[in-house]
Amino acid sequence: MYFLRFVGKRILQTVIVLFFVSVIAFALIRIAPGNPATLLLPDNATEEQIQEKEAELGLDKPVVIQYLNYMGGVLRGDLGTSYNYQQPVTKVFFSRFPNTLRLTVAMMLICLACGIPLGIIAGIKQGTVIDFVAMIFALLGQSMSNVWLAVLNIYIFAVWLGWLPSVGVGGMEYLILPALTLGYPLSATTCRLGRSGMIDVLREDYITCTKAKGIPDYLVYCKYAFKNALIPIVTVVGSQFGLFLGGSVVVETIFSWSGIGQLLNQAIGNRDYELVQSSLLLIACMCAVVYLLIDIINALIDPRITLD
Amino acid sequence: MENLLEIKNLRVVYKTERATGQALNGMSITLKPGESLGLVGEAGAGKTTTALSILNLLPRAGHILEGEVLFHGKNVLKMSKKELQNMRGHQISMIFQNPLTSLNPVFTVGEQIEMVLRHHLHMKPKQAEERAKELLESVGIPAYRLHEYPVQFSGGMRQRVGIAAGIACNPELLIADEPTTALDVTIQAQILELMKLLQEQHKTSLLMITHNLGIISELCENVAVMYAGRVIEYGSVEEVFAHPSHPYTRGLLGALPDMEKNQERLTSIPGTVADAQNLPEGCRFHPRCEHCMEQCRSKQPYPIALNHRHMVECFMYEGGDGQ
Amino acid sequence: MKKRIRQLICSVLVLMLVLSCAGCGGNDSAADTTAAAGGTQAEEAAQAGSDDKIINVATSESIVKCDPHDQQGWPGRAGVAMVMEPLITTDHEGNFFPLLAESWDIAEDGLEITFHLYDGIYASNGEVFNADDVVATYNRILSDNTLNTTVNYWSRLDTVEKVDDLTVAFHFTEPEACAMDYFTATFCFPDEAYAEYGDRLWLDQIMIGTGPWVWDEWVDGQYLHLTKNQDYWKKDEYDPYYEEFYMRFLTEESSAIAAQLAGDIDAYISVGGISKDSVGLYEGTEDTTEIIEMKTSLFHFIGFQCEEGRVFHDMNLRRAFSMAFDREAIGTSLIGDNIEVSKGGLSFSFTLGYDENMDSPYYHYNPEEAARLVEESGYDGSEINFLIGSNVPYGENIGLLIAEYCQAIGLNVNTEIAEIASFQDRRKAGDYDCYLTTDGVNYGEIYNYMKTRLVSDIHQSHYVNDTFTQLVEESGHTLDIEMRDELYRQCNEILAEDVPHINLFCSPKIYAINYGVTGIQLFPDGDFNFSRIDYDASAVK
Amino acid sequence: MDKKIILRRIRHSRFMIVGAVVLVFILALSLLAPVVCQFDPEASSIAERLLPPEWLSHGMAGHILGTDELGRDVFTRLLYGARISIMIAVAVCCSAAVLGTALGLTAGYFGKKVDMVIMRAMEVIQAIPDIVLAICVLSLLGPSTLNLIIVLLIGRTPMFCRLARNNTLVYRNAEFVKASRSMGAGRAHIIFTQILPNITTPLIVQLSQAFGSNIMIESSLSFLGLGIQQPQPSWGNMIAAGRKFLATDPWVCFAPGVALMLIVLAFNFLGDGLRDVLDPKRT
Repeated sequence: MYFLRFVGKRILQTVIVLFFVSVIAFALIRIAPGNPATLLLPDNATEEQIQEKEAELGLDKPVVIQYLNYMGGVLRGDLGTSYNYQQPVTKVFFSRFPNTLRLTVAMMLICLACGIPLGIIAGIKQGTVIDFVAMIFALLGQSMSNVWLAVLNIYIFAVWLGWLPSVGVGGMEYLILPALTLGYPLSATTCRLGRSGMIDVLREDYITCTKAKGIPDYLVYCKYAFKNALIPIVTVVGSQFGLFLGGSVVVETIFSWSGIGQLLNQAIGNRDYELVQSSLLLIACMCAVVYLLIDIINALIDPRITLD
Repeated sequence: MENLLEIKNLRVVYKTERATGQALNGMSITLKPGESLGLVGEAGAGKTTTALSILNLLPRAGHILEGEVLFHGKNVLKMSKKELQNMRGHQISMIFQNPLTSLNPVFTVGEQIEMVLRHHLHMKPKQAEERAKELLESVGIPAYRLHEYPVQFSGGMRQRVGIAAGIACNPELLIADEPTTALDVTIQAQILELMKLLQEQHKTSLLMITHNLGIISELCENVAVMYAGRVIEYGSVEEVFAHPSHPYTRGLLGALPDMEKNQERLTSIPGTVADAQNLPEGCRFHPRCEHCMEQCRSKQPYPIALNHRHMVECFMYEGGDGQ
Repeated sequence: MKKRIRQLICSVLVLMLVLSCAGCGGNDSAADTTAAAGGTQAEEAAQAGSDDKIINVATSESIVKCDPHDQQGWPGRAGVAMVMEPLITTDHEGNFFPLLAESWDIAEDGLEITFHLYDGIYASNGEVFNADDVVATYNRILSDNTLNTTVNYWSRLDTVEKVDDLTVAFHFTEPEACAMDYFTATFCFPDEAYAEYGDRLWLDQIMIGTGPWVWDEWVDGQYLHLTKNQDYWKKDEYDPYYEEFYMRFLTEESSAIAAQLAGDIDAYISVGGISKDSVGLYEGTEDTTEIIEMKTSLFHFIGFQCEEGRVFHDMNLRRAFSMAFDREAIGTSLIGDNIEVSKGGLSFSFTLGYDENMDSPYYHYNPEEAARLVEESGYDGSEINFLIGSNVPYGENIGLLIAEYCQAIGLNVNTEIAEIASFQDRRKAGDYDCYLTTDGVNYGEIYNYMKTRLVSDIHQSHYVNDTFTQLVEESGHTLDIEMRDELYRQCNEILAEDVPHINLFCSPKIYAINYGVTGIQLFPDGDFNFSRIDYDASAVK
Repeated sequence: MDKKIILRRIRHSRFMIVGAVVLVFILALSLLAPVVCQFDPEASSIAERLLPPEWLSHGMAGHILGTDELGRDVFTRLLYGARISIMIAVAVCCSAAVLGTALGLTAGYFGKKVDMVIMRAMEVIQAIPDIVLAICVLSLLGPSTLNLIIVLLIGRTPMFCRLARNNTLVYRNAEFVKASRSMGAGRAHIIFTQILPNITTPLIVQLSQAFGSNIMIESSLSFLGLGIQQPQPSWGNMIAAGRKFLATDPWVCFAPGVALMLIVLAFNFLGDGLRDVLDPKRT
């Protein structure tokens, strides 16, 4: 089954990537100045108390041994304990992960709900008013930095209109603003991709041929043309989904949405070595799975793309 | 017997960014039910435009200035979207030139045939699949390949699928736009054999568009020679091939190597094809015509009937002397 | 074959979507055993009885761990204080009140302190609490000397001894001047529970204690939820109206205020206090929310690198720096009108060692004198690195203003904002010319500040003054408050003269508490305590 | 495509004209900053703290867009901030484009081992979020503008590399490449004269969009305190500083926000217009 061979090969490549990610994460966080032991102790800690804390955290051993211990743990499934939370990294990570997942899924729904249809319609009705409106929607969306968009959203919906709570984690109404802040730029990108994709596809011979077969317009556009225009969308939106599984630090900081982005930012601030390394590994792992899924979906959509 | 298809004085222009090209300049042909007509001419003579106009499928840049396309007496250009969609693929179907790009790459071959059956004949998916298998068999493709994708087929096989899709609903008129141009000779012969067979079985009338005179002589009863958007000579194949009257037709036939005569050089027509963006005045062919007369340069020649089965548009035969 | 793969993949995709939507739908996805993520606060509040029996308090920093003896931030200590109680409590101004211990006596030589516990104390799980529990708690502290409490408070504690069921004796290696303060900040847990669970008592958030509240759930980054201890051993003294207590972590100030205006939270106790410019948002809520402005001992100070060969080894340059900028203008514009500008040394009006008529010339804004000193000193104009911690409240703006004032008198000062970790690292290595940070004078004591920052010189500032060192050592051992006050006064004199550290101002803290909410203790050194929080209908306007 | 066609298309493309006009306007303003405004962007004056915008009541002399929390004129800082932001964006994007295309071409053309190595390296870089890379590199090397460019460069290269590689793959086994290879053309010749011209269009469009997104990323990094440090003005750190006063004095935050949106919009308009103009298949 060459399909299983492809998945196997891909997993092997992912393992290599994860290995490099772990090495680079391990090195990067240790290069950054600051010693986790001194951060955990109050200012007036004496030298040997710091030494003892380092021994407790296992930082006194030579770097290579530390790496081998860490990787040994990872292979056994123990991703180390966070210095700050004094709890296994998996528990800390997955207590925050549902929030980031909810935010990412909500973002995807917004993007699929308004990005794709708008893009398709703009592609079909090229040059008309709808096309112009869609282009403005897309261009505005792509030129909004999420810092500015978040601030604007808070100002309009929370401070001025007061409809939505601006911050904190909770039910649906807490989710709307951050999801909108992340969803709008992504749906703008999707809209543009959808539009250019449709324009290219509608020029093709087989569309004229399908029309020549008397197939009604809505079927021609929404089924036969759309499936061809889908591939660039799936690739970009999929990779964004993978990226945002790592959480968006800016949006989570502004909306106090305690997700992975905020956790990672704090962990780096506190030089929580094992939490940072393991979080990066987990995020890289998830991204790899998502990229694998994208390739499979692409291969399903377009037979010309072979799972080499 | 009333005409199946009648094109009257059709004028079509393409407005592109560069300039506007006059693709058709008052073209007229008629087609009786069951008749097979060959439309021949060099590239840019407006053959494909004619085919697309019949189905009212001109691309965004194409504009129909005047003229009518009557199918069963009904003007196709004035039809509503609903009527058009019912006609296309059901009463008139078309086979495209380049098989590599005329099949949707992301759908199975079966789907591209079944969609016509499902839409026009309202077949259930199961039933449509069976019928599609029969159609594939009829065009010489093994039925089990129904669920494969176009990418897995060769050029010739894809063209067969196009044909299968075209004849799915037993159309009254089949338009074939240079079906074999992109294929090599051996496959060409098979395709032509197939079309001849289908024509006899289903009595569909055929509009064969090609620049290959050999195909015309084999398949068609009548032939219409087109030049710069007009039909300059029309008649039965025997008549026109035996007595080519229009200088352009003579040039075309002269260009063919003939096994019997041992000619050293083939006659070729001097000059280049008329440029649609700036057509010459009067008779479009006069810059390349050896018998060019004074009036050819100024006036547009009118169709002259040499006999009841042969018409030509050239001032040489004005006096009806019929050389 | 292709068909079968497609079904397989589609089913996987659908499964993933359903799974994530479940997570997204807000219902409790059992991510792990203890901190159930998701679970909207509104739903929980509705299930647990009427709305007004629930008190929501917002703080600006979140709790990171539940270990009672390893807390770093004030919110963490405030949360633990509601569940586990210390031996005694204090008003942070030198007076102590009984809590677990009824009375106490301190030996003459200061080497032994004995506490007499109340009779009939029991923990929330019904366990009897007596001398054994206190001994177990302090033995745990002595056993691990990397805990924050151990490092901060108990470096001189030698042994803990159980005299009888209700009496505990503490033996010290040397007399500890601030021992009583440290007892108020050390929380005791029941020994049977500790024996049974060990560290899991806090790692798994079991948190059994004798306090008036019971620990229900802490969700990292979101909230801490406590329920009322129906069977509190001091029920007669404190029986709160509220059934549930939520401490919400809202790092974003403007949103926390918006939440309070919307009525979602009843009190906003920000660790750094509400900024002057945001107080304006409370206009129009005079009848529902009380704006409290506390004078606290949180002060900004600048430390110099006085090592040989460095710019600020020259005392005159340090004095020039101190005179170069206008403390009054900077403080009032950035922080607020009633800041207390320092007149010299370390002490403020409410701390020990304060001298009314102390008026050091170097603490006045005197640019001409400063410029003159700079010329005389032969300063070559090389760049001065002004290191500022990124967590210092108003640090960036104060630093920028000071740098500008210094440029005006010829000192080429450039600010550098450093992340907390690198800020600490650079300070430990002495890699700075001067740094800006804040410190709080806990319990009115400046001993701890002078001992660590100047005498043991943890920031490698290489400032050496023997008389100053001798004074500080002596004050560490004198238990008598008047004597200590005199010693601190002399220390301040030296500091005002040598200027190794210059004090800017101590800033007030602004809190916003809705009327009716009482019992929130706010202390002058910035600390706060919620364990006696209550509701008083009469106070509501 | 001959020059005449491109020029006519440029004249007709509304997007391109609007984008170019706004961009030139902003560039001119930021370059003429010393002439246009009289205030020093880094000089603070506590007396004039948080003044509301006076618009043009005092002509160009007044605080057109008001002052920020240290009394510095917002309009002046906006213009000086524009210089830095655009300079960084241009430096990062061009270098990332060149580096990315080079890597992409080699990966796409030589394929198999080379392709696998480069692509996995790109995946590793993309797996590490921007902020982690930024924090570690910046705190190690110190937050200077050059280091910021290096960090942004590393972050942006994978995008160009992936694009260049995918396009190269498409053209690698195109007929005309096979033809020239059969005529004995060298590898360099094929890459630079055959493949490179064909993949420039998507790269140019990607470059124009990269300008916009790069300015946004720089503003996010400055927001997290990693980008350009005070007192030097940059739109990112102006929005970050202004956020505290959003409810009471919103202009401190709105001014850089709107400016940021305008310039990124201009770049996107330009990019979009470019895409239409250079689109070979356009009738």
